[in-house]
Amino acid sequence: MELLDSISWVAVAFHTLAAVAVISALLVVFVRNIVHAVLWLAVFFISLAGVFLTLNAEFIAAIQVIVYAGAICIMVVFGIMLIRRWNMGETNLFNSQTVAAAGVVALVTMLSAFLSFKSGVVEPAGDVPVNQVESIATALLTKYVIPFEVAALLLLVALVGAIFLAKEVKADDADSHS
Amino acid sequence: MKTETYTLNLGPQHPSTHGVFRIILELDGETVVKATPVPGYLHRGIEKLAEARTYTQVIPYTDRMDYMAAMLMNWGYVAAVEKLMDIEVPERAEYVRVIVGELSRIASHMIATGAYGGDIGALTAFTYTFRDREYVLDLLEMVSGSRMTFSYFRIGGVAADLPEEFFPAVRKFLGELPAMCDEYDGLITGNEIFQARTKQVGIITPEMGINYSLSGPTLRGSGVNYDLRKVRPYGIYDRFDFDVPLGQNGDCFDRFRIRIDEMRQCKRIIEQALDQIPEGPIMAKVPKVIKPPVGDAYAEVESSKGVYGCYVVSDGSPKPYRVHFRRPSYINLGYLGKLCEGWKIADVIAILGSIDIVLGEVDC
Amino acid sequence: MGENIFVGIATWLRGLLSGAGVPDMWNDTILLVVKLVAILLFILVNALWLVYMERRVCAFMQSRLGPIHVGPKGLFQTAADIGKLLGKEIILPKGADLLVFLLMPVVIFIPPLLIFGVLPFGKNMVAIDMNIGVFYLLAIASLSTIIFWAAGWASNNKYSLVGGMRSVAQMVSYELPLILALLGVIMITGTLNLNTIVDSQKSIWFVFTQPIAFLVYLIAGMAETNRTPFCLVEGESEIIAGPYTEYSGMGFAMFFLAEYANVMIISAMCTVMFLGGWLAPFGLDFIPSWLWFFLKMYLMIFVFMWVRWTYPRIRVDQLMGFGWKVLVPLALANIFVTGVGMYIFRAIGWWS
Amino acid sequence: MADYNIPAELMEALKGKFSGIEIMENGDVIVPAADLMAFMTEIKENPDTAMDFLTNLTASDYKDRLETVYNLVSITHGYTLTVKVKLEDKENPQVPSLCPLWDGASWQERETYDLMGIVFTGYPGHPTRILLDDNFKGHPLRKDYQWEGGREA
Amino acid sequence: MTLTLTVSLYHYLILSAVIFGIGLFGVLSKKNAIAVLICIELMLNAININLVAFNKYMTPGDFVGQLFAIFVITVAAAEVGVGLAIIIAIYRNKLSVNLDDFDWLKW
Amino acid sequence: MFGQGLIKGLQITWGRMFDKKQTVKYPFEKIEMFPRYHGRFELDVDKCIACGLCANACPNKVIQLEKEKVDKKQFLTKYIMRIEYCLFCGLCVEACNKDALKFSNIIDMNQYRRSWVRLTLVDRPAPEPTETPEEETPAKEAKSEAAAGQAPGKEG
Amino acid sequence: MVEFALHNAWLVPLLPALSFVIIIFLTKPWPTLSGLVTVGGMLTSCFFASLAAYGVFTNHKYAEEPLVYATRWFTAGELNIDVGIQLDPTSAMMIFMVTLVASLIFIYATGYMKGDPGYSVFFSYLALFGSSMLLLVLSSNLLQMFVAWELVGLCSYLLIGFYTHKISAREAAKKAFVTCRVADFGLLLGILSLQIIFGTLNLTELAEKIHNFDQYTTIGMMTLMAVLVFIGPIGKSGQFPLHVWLPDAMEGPTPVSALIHAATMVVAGVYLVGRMMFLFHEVPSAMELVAITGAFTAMFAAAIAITQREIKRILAYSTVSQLGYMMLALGVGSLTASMFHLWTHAFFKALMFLGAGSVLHALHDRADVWKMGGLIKKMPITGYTFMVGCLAIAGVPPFAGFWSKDEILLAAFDNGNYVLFTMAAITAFMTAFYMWRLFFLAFMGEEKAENHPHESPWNMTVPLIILAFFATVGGLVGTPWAPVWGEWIFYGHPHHVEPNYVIMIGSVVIGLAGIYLAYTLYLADKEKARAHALAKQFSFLHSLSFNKFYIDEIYLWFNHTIVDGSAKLFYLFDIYVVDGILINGLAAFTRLSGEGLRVAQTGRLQNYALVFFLGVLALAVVLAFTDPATAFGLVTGGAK
Repeated sequence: MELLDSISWVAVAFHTLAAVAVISALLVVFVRNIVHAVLWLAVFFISLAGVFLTLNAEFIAAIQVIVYAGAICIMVVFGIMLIRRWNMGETNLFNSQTVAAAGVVALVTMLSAFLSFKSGVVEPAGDVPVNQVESIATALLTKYVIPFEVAALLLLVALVGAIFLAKEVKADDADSHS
Repeated sequence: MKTETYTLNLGPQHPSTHGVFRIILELDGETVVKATPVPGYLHRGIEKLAEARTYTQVIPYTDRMDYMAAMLMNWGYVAAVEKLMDIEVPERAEYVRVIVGELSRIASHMIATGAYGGDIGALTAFTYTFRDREYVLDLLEMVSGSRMTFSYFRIGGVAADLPEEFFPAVRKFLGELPAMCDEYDGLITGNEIFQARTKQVGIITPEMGINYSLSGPTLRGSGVNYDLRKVRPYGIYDRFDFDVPLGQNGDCFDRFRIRIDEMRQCKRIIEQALDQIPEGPIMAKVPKVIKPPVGDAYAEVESSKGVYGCYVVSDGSPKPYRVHFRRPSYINLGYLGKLCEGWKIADVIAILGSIDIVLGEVDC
Repeated sequence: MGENIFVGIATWLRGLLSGAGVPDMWNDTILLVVKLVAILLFILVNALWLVYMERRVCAFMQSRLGPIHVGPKGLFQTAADIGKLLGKEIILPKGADLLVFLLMPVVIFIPPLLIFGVLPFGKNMVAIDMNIGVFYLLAIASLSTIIFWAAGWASNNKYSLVGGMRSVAQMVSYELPLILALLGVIMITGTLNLNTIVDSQKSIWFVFTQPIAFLVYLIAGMAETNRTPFCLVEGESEIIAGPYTEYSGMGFAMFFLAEYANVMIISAMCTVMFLGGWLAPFGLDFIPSWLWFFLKMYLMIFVFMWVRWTYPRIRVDQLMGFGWKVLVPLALANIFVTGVGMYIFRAIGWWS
Repeated sequence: MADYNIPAELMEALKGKFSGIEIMENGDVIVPAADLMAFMTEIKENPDTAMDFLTNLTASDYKDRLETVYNLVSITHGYTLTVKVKLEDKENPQVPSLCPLWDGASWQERETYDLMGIVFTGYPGHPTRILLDDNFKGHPLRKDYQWEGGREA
Repeated sequence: MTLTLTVSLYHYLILSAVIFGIGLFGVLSKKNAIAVLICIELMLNAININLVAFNKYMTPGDFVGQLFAIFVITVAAAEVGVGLAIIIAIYRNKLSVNLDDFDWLKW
Repeated sequence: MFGQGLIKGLQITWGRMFDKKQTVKYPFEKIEMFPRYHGRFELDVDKCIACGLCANACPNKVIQLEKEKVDKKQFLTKYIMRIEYCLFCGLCVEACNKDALKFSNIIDMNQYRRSWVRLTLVDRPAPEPTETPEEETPAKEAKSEAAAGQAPGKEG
Repeated sequence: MVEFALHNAWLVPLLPALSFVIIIFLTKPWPTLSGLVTVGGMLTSCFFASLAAYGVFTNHKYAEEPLVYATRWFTAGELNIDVGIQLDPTSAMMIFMVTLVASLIFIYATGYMKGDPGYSVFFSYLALFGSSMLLLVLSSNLLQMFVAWELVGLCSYLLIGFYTHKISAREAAKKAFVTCRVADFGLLLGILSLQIIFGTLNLTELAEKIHNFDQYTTIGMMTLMAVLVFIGPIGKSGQFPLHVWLPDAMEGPTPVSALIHAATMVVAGVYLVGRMMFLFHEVPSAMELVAITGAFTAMFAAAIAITQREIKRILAYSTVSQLGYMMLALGVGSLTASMFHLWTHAFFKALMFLGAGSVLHALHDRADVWKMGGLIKKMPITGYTFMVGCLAIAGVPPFAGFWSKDEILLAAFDNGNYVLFTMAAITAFMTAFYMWRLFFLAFMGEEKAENHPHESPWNMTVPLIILAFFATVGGLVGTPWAPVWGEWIFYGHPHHVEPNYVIMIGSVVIGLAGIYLAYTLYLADKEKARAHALAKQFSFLHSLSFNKFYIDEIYLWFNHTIVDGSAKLFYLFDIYVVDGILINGLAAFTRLSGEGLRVAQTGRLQNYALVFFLGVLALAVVLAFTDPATAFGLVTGGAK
């Protein structure tokens, strides 16, 4: 009982969620079926939302679920569906530079982990305010209004660009290009 | 977005193909690139069977073609044999034929209306029309003893006279029929979603309709006034005053609406027939064993689906040498493949429903 | 009198546990688990009952009687059906992605369960009182999309896949008007907390101050739950049963029940956001607040059923067009009008 | 019953144009297979007759010949006309397809081919079986067709 | 032995580093362009963890980290949209999403 | 215009909800059939002269009857109707000159097995000559051990 | 209520904007409803505007210090941009006048556009147009004003080109848009330089700072800025030489012409100059430029109007001419006179345009005045109200035009610039002449047999009557004996002009002389023989005037010859010098060196990324394990 009392729920939650996140991230990279990878990606996103909850960032967590799990996964799924033509079981393979990549990545990860570890135990500088949404909204619409508008513009541009890129090419055009 | 097309096999076991019927759809996304109808899953060889039966024994088999309007199916065959033998049908029998035939037409159109609602997704309409069709079937059962496959017509007349209790019952039903039609109009025809689904969908131009030998509501939806009862009145249809509802656009909506309007016209015809019906025999003088002279005859009647024709060849024996049925559903269906191209999957269902086929008739 | 039944039970349980020397933290946890289990049971029982209700309502509207044989008035019909389905073989289609195929019917129940955790069923009756309740709700609700799709994809059947893709397109498109419709309410209340939203409807329900939003929400809600006139996902006359075509036995039943759970969620949310939640109208306080909540929720469910058994099904391109060209602008206009209205009312001083 | 046959003078004119045709007393016309296409085109295109609607197309199997039967209707004038073609060659019956004139002939010709075994030349693509299975052997409406099986003993 | 299960800033940072590494590995070594896109999402998420964690541990009062995370999410959404569109456009021409086939950057 | 039809539909279904229901609780409640109903066959054996007209009239060879000549009169020993092939067209009833074969109003003819629906109306041994047969087995229950019929050559 | 209106004047532009939104999103399928929404919005707006105007005009303190409600729009670095409203007598008068005239025109349009397939869309444009104009009028800072200015330009583009099936309409819309855009560029430059130099765009702050402009900049810079700012109004208000778009803008539906020419778009330029008087006032040379431009435009346009044949075209040139008057008044320093003329002009010109629309409506778009005649008998309301308009513009007392024109003449005379005064007087004569020429030709004289005119429906005549009423009495607020107008709208300080009876009587005489000349030429002489003879005698001048002094042709020639010619020159330079020597030569060099480096290029993104991350790794290691200073040396040294 004492042992258990010393554990904070936040810590338990964090470690569980972190484990889930890392495992699902690994699965995203290593499963051979791209659809499975996307489904694992959804799991990853949701577990990350949990991680955000342990950071008292409820708003970000909700956004994470809406945008990533709710929208981006769907988009990727749509993309896959639009271009599937091969055997689904062999869609998520490695290329020829895997070993070299593994080396570089290991070094990068180790380095950043080492640097992170150097930061040591840091206690939160204070309590995160309870009413986050209002504060975030105020900040977004006053102090950060220009980045906010730019982000809106970015989304618009992305929208238009995506539509333009993926639009059907007329038959005669397609002939002249290809 | 340019994507690969893929093949979707609609049927033969599919909820809305109205029987065992198959359409092979080539799809680009949800859009139909090519549609190939494949009938034949209900083929029973009635034409061949008829060659081994006597002339009277063929009648029950005609029931099994368009089992939604079996009276009309009987009528076409009987008319052909009568033409072959040159039989004069008694007056009363003609009136009885008109009354039961038009009742049968009402029943068939009720099915078409309700099933079309079901195709579009309004399942309640389906039960409403079935509920009201039961009244018609009650009437026909009163007359013939069966609810669907009547075998009521005989060469030279009908099997039995109308019972006494039939007359008040049919008048009561006809009194209620307009309210029923209004209910379908309210529930289906007036519904904006239904209109959005059916208007300007699956348009048949009059030229194409004629070219493809379409008939019945399918052709009249395009505005072609081709109703045998008016154009070449058979039996005693020239004695009745009724209108032929026509469509303007030739879309699914028009084809559907015409059927409801035709029910109202059927009411007028039956009422006039009930008023005019004389007393008298219901069978002409026909020999016990029917042996028509050598020769052939082709007779057509207007069934609920379109022009239903029967071609009979006799070699003088008691059995028909060759019988061919011109089934309206079958020929109307021939246009389906062309008609579906360019529409969505859901429209295929809407178009198929609007043609109103019965697979028993298509496959014969 | 019945007002505090459930609160009383919770307090009693808490007292019992702390009397037994359970530390507070564990006490909280156990209570939370109990609440969630209770909610799960609630969903399941309700879904069963709703299937029966749907069949009866449908039958009545179609001049039929509906199930009458099993139990009094056929009440146990669904239970019997479930029993039958449990005994059925789960057919595994050839070439299906078995893991996903088998997992999805189970996973489909998670979002409803998570959502019911934050709904205020009555005065002081909410399992988790969340600060960003509405947002959380929407976030979780958006999850079921991918589950439908995965179920359709894993079946290795073209009808399932078409249904899955339809569900994705439809649910993603209609999420937007749904959220935008709720924004009007959120603007007026200035909070995302569901309890506060209910509280702020004391004087007038938002269905009267936000009629357009209510309408948009209702329509989008029907689309989100894949019910007629938006039941393209399982439109049986076109694509047989959509993503569930290949499911048999209990797998199908799970989807079926989940659909009703979703209907419940949309109705419950509608109750909370527009119909005053557990608030009693006309001062009829003698009926407990949770009963009011359920009454309103069932009223909404009835409306859903009523609409379902009246209307035909819309076509897929019309569905998209309607969502993007009608509902979204309407919801945006509503937000605009709400904002202007708030400003004017504040300026005149009728409302603060 | 009223008579819907084509007026006699028009028939005379047709007879003048196509010497091979034979007009029966009940108004039916028997056309040689070689003349069929030209005859049909004539009565369809000619505004006096305007036989624009191909109601029925079938065939029957007689002892000495196969015979295709065409029932035509003029929606404009209300005439009806039965055209018959006699095919003496029972082993390899061939008759020109009417598909170029009426698309409605397509399925009827397929059915006739399927059940009666008459090949319609000029049909867009070869006519395929429509009611029977693609692997079916024989043409069941021929009188010499024999089928093994039937109701259980 | 006492089990000390605590959380501190560096836990988050290490989690972030690991996920970033996994994502980077995917980006560098996957054949399928969509898989690469997915792995980029992993990397962006790793960054979000950092931002939110710093927000809590460094400046809990003024939400800079969270705001930045929101912008990152926005950018991610835009990136996926455009990225997929590009992939689809390429797929139309090449009928392949295998990155090894795309060596047009070479002159 | 827009929305009117939708509201009209809702009104109709709402009205129907409280209308009289059209279906009946079938096993407990049954509706009366009309006198001409083509129900289960009944054979008045006394009237039957075993002429075989009914069997000839049948388009589908449903009726099988066996008879023996007793005292210069045809005596009906067996009368089997293979209801699984029956079209219920009524041609046999029409053909009967003696009014012996009739339809009844009974509609419950369904059985668990296809062959069980076979109707054996008469199955009795031929009596000794000069003796008037008394016993009569109208055989209300369908039996499975009916005599097999001979299939005509080329029909299906 | 007045207080509410005063403090919520933003509602005035908002309501039309709201009706725009409602039409676009909701009521587009129902034309009648759209019309009602627009008219209702504008009427409500008019109600608020009149309340606000009443509030402003009953409290004299607003004349000195305007009522400003502003809030911070956005901040970008040093740049602070407000958004808000400024209510002072000038803008109060404007919003009242604009909403009133616009409401009447909208009501008129409900009749005029009946049956048009684009009815709803048309009204949504109208609403947006009204809204943007009101926003422009109420703007408290230049940037906001510029936004509204551009919105007005956009709407005018949409409205002029409303009949998209007509090529001429599309061309006219394009012309208006492009011409205005040229001018707006100048205005934008002016605004930018104001922001750069004075660091603010708020009108009140700017006024204070410019008053002491020596602390910020030189007089030369001020002149430049004033001229740049003036370029905008030249385009928008149709001053010479950018007036060309305005007569062509008649291609739009008549209510649009009335709206553009009477109350809104074209006076925006005058209004802007009026608003910026503090700037111009500091720069005498700019003032002169304004005055000369105005006077010249006035005379120039009047000279063209004399010989035009299309009814709307005559009115259009008359508008240009009257705008020149207003500019002239501004140029000689009299904001009062300018705004007064703007006010009266709005009524009588709207009246005349709507009257012309009514005529066109009756004659099925037959626009040539020579083919009309005797219309007053068949269309009495249109005819008599049109006559009121003509009397007003000709300067016959006591109609509105007389008082304002008199005030301008007086201002020019008082300023001591007799050349300008003479030009103004000649213009007044010509104005009376051509207006009455139009009137006599169209409404009097013999009826033409081929015309079957009929009176327009009530919703077209009622606005005419109301406008005629205002055109009659509108000027009485500013008579020299009771100078209520000058009390309120002025720049600097109100000054009372003594009535100068010589000028007054003189202008009346001039006007009457013009009317008489028109009478003798076009009414008394049934055959119009003298008119034709005169035209023949001065055929050079006549054709010059009839062809609008060939301004359009000059522009075309300029474009084709000068611009295209120089472009050809540059093209040759580009082909031979730039491409030939610089680019291809460099390219050859680069290609050769590239061939060598090509081997390292696999073309695979992932390869590059791998190498890139290797580099990042190396950098990170260097940065992490050394102190920053040496690390920097290491990295840069490594690069060498």
